[in-house]
Amino acid sequence: MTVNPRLYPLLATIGIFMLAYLVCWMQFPYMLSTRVVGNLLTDNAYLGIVAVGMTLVILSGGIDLSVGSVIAFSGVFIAVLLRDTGLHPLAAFAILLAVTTAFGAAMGGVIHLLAMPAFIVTLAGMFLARGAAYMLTIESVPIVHPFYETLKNAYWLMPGKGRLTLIAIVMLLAVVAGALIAHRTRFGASVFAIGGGEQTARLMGVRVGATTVGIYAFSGFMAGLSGIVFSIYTSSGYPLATVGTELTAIAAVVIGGTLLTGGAGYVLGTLFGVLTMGLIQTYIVFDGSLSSWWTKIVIGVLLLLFILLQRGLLRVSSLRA
Amino acid sequence: MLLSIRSLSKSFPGTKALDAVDFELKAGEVHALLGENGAGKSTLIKCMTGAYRRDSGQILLDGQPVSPGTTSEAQELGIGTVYQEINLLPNLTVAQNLTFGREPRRFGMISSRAQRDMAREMLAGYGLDIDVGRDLGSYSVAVQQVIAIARAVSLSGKVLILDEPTASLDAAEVRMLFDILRDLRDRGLGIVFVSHFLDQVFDLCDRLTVLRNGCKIATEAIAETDRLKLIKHMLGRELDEATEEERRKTTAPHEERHEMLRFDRVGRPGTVAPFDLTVRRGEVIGLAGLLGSGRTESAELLFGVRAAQSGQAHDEAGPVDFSNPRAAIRAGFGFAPEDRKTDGIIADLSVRENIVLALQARRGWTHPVPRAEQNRLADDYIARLDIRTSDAEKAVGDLSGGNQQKVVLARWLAMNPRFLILDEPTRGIDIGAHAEILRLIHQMTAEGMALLVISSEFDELVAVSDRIIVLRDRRHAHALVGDEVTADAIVRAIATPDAAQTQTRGAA
Amino acid sequence: QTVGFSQIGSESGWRAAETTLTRQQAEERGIDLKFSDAQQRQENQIAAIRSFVAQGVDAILLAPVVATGWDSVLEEAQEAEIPVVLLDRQVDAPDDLYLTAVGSDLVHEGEVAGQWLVEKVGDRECRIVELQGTTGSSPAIDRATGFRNAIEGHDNLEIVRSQTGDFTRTGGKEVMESFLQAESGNEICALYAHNDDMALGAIQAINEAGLNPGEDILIVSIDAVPDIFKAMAEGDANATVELTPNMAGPAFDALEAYWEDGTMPEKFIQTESTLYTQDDDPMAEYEARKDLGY
Amino acid sequence: MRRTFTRVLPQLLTLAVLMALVTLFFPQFLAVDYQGGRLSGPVIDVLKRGAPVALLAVGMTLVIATRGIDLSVGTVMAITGAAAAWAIASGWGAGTAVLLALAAGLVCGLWNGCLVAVVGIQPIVATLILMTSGRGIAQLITEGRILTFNDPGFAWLGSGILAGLPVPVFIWILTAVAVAILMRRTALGLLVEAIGINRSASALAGVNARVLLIAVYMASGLCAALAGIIATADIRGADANNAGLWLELDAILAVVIGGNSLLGGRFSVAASVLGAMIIQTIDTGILLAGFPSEYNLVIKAGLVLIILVLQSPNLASEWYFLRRSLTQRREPKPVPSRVKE
Ligand SMILES: Nc1ncnc2c1ncn2[C@@H]1O[C@H](COP(=O)(O)OP(=O)(O)OP(=O)(O)O)[C@@H](O)[C@H]1O
Ligand SMILES: Nc1ncnc2c1ncn2[C@@H]1O[C@H](COP(=O)(O)OP(=O)(O)OP(=O)(O)O)[C@@H](O)[C@H]1O
Ligand SMILES: [Mg+2]
Ligand SMILES: [Mg+2]
Repeated sequence: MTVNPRLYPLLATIGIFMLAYLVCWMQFPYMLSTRVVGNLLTDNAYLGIVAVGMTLVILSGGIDLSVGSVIAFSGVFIAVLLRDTGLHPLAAFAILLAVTTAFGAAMGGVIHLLAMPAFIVTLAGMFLARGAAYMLTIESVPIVHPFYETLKNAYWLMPGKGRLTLIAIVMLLAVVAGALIAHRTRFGASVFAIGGGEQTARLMGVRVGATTVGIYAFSGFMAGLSGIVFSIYTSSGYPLATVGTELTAIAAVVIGGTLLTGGAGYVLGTLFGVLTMGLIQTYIVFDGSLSSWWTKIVIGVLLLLFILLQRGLLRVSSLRA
Repeated sequence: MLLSIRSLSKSFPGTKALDAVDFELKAGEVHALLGENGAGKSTLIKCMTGAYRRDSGQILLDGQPVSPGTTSEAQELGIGTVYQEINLLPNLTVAQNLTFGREPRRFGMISSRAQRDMAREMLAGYGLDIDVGRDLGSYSVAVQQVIAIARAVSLSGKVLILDEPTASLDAAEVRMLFDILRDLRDRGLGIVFVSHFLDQVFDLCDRLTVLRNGCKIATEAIAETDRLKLIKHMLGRELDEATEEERRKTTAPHEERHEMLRFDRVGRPGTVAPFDLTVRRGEVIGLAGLLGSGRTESAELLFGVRAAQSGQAHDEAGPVDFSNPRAAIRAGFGFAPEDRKTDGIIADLSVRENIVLALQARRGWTHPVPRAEQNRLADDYIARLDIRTSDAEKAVGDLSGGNQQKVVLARWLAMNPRFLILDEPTRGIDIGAHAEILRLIHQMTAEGMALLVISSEFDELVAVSDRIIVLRDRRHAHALVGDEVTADAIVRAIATPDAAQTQTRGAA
Repeated sequence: QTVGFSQIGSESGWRAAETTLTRQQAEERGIDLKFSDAQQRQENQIAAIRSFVAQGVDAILLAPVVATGWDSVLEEAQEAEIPVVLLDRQVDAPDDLYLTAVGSDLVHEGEVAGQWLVEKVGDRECRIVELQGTTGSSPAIDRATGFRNAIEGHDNLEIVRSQTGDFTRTGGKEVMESFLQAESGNEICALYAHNDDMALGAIQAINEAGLNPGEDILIVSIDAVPDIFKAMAEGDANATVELTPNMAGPAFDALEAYWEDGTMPEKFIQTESTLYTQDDDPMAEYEARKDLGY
Repeated sequence: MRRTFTRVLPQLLTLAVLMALVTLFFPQFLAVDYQGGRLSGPVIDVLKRGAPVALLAVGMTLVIATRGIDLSVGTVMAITGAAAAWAIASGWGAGTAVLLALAAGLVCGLWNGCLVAVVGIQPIVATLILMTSGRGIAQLITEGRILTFNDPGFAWLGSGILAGLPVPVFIWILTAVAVAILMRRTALGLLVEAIGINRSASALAGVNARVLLIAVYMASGLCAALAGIIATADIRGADANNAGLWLELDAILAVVIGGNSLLGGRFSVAASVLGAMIIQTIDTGILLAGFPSEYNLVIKAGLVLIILVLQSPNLASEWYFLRRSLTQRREPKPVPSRVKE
């Protein structure tokens, strides 16, 4: 059976991740413990969720720079809401998700109606969301609620003491949901179509406006969900949290094999992109000898290495085909 | 009346593209929409199908006023369309393109197996044997064109609109398409057909409407019109077709011409098998072959777009470097590519800037072409090639398809190359401009320029070429010289394969 | 012994000095230090601590980027019986989750600075401008609070303008320039900066505006980095409150005692917030500090 | 000249309105006084403080014209500043320090350009790599501390006075004028626009797209180096951690406020530097108006958004059709014909 060339970038991503894990494992045998695997999933849960939203945005040829700020805003919003009102966290979640989804939809609307580049609209969105977080509070607000305790302590103890936490499971579910939406619905098909060429998509009958609004609303929803997960992860809301997360998410999506120009990619690839970013972090912590500045340099170099490897693999496979 | 359009108008900044146009389409007819480049055919189609917002006018479908605001609304009304430039999405699979908007679903989710089945069903009858799970972009222009037609056909409950569907198809495919169209017509569909090939119009259509400068000139039954009358409608004047006959007689036999360039064993594995080519001053070499036979790729090798992995070139002065386009240009080559949208025009730049671009690139950035010189060149070629534009500062992307093609030609003529490669130079060009371009070819060769022309129209090739090379399966299989240069000979050369080899079409 | 150290990042010279001193201390005591730079991100710190736990280190040093949100990860460390020592900033978690916290009291620092100013100006009217740290960061919030506590009840002191300079020199300079425009320089009597870097930037701005920092405008700030002593020696700055970068020394002391026989240290080991003024031989202080990696 | 003026008219108007707005909140905004051989006043501050973003915007304009983006400029400022400070600290003198910084900027640009043009990595990702790791390189040079120096010559570049005005003002204006002339008096502008709109067609027409792309990123690196020199000279120290932090976003905003399309093609350097001044006016205005600092971001975001919306070409047509559809019956919506593929 021959492999469809469409799958090459995805396979390359997964292959490189496996290879990288192997290299890490040979250096630190402990890397293969369920504990490390569980940590990898839990620690990157919020990133994975937001990256799924980002994948759809990038598939449509857009970009969403606001997500990092939206995560911070979400945490602050929930924390303040729980502190100042007697709402149940679930109600707070519902309100928050409505707010962030509407925020995303509004950005999508501006992008479409005013034909403004997504980069700029979401950049303004990034300032706005963080500014809104500041206006709610400038301090970090702890979340104390019995329900949060339950959420925090919900995990499945894997053999070997690793924990598969609730938020990790939420992340995996988000990936599955994202994959189904992107690859198995008409909405997803429209997203790919817009990424392939907006004008063409329009002529093929895509409702570009509605789809654009939907895409950014989805990203806003995912950022809100990621904010919830992050607030569970840290039991607090902090307006300065997750600065620059949008760039990490974009990098993860790109490493996951999605083209930044839009129209080609897989949500599953994004999961591996996120895990790769997490692996780089873990490796650096395990190593523990890098100074602050070398940490930055090494992260950059590893990022470049992954991208080059991926391109190399793709070139080789396209030559063979 | 199935579809009637009353007094439809549309202006763009600086142009009145449609001026109170009426148009009527009956059920069960094929109606040709004709006109010069820039006459407004594509604009009319786009206004009809909701891709453009019209300024004024009425559209009636089955007597009911309709106003499709988006193309998807038009599709829901039963109007299927193949647009001229933009067809399908190269990043989606063939199946996704074909079923787009009507994907079969199970439990709300698209079932990709059912989708592929549906796609294969839609393609049945078009003689394409391709893997519908592959990206559309991996197939040739012709295959994509057939897929676009198949999609539009299946979308057209009542009306099917085809804007130059045959521009990149070869004769066999055109025949097959026509069979399908006749069948649809007999089933009561109304079909709008745009083409610059008048033979096809007379072969297929029942009635025709001619547009000129955005105005409707005439609607007539095919039976009541003839070629000359039609051309007169389109151009507003008679066309002088005599020149073509003249030429072959006036030029010297090609052996006596001065040899200018010699390519030895140029080739690239997986692209085109190594071939030799001798180019003489003032001669026209035609490249013939079926779609996918490697004509474009041969041209790309000669111009360095794809680096040749073997072979070299010589002229009197010694070896010639053609390893990349810039080197080839320095060596005096020129290349007007096949896909003008992605490889030819710079859409947002003006006509003037597009024309001087290559010249400027060769002179280097430190030696800007003076503005007066730029204006002179632009005005000169706008006049010589009859480029229809409001002025030289209009963005090329806003010109009609045929006029964009002329701008690309003008760019290379302005370079005055010694060896110019034209890949499908007359694709999408109207009959007046077609004659104009052939005349230009003659004029250029008379001044000593050598040409390599690729065309799917054998008659056109025969008309211009001194020599024709026939390609088959990515090999230069045959050369026809002198009296052998006839359309029949080409067809025969293509059809008699070297025993073992069989023709494959479609996926390369 | 292996100790994991989760540092916030390297956003300032002070932080770099803290890192340098921690490494030095570890080396002197023969401790294997695993260092992790979190690039200002709490999530990276949490991930790092979990990695330390997974690797089974003997103790963890944590300089928390923010006060909240550490409960669950600290619980995880506790379950693995790894003692955690907090450095220089407090957290908002039950104090049985960590061994001890070494640090200064940020509010107190602000108070020391404020008290100095109150004494210095006496009964004179004094219009104060304030250069705040990064909006939302705990030093910015606490140092602002402390300073306000100290000047409360002294009606002759008034904070007339307050704006963030993001803890940076450029920020300090730019914001000070706008203060000087907005309040017409001569009417400003004192500047309170949440860190020395901003004060140093502001000093340049004051100089360039043709005024005399240290005389026309009194300058008090916090941290005691080497450069501010140089400025004091030149008479450009008036006072600074020390925040020692040597948090690791007391932390390792506590850890070693704990490893040895399980001695539980105090829950909060407070470092001193010493006030330095121009009278404290600033040049000598500068020489003493300049090689600490600030 | 006429054409440039009509091109930048929207930006000039925006700037004027904005200045009027700031004057409402801070009446002395337009006051300028002259004493001790130098002009001073909020407007002069805007001109001076806007220098780094204006310089970055000049380079960024070229990069964006080729359909790219350069996220690394803020980091390059840090690297070049660190290099200059290091050179001075090692006793090499101001001249060498400036040359070293410029060279470092060029090298950074070359690196970005090669990743984009030769390796073929998408610009956002390619420059993201330098953006994250470059600050590490800068810290490596300064070893994490603020590397201070005392060289009056070098400091003059940041805070000196020439003919009554701060030196950085001259640096950014001269750079912008030089680049604009270079682009428009030679064919560079046309070639850069061509590769930005359609790279493959330009390459087929013989434009050396690869070299041009690299050159454009190098120009951006050079501009960032100038900005880095100014920032470093201004505080007489290289702050590797904070120099130029997030300034790339301001620079991109400036280019877009200048009416340049992020999709590449037509560009105007003059409009971009006006965009930078608009942003600086907002920043300075916020500082002068004296709002609490937690409002800074919201105010800035709000103003930027309003400016962009008002400048959006679609707004006019939307208005037109909205008004028409209120009077007439509903008509199909326009296809923005601007959006080309
Ligand atoms: N988006 C646009 N903006 C401005 N002018 C346009 C635009 N699209 C088309 N035009 C102009 O409208 C006129 C009609 O163009 P149209 O594409 O309809 O011609 P056509 O008959 O299809 O020609 P061809 O045979 O070359 O395809 C031309 O003069 C063209 O320049
Ligand atoms: N290695 C390949 N893999 C996939 N498709 C290929 C490959 N090589 C060529 N093709 C496709 O085959 C097509 C035919 O090649 P080429 O364009 O040279 O033929 P042509 O005779 O000029 O036909 P056309 O008239 O369609 O241009 C190419 O356009 C390309 O889409
Ligand atoms: Mg047309
Ligand atoms: Mg071809």
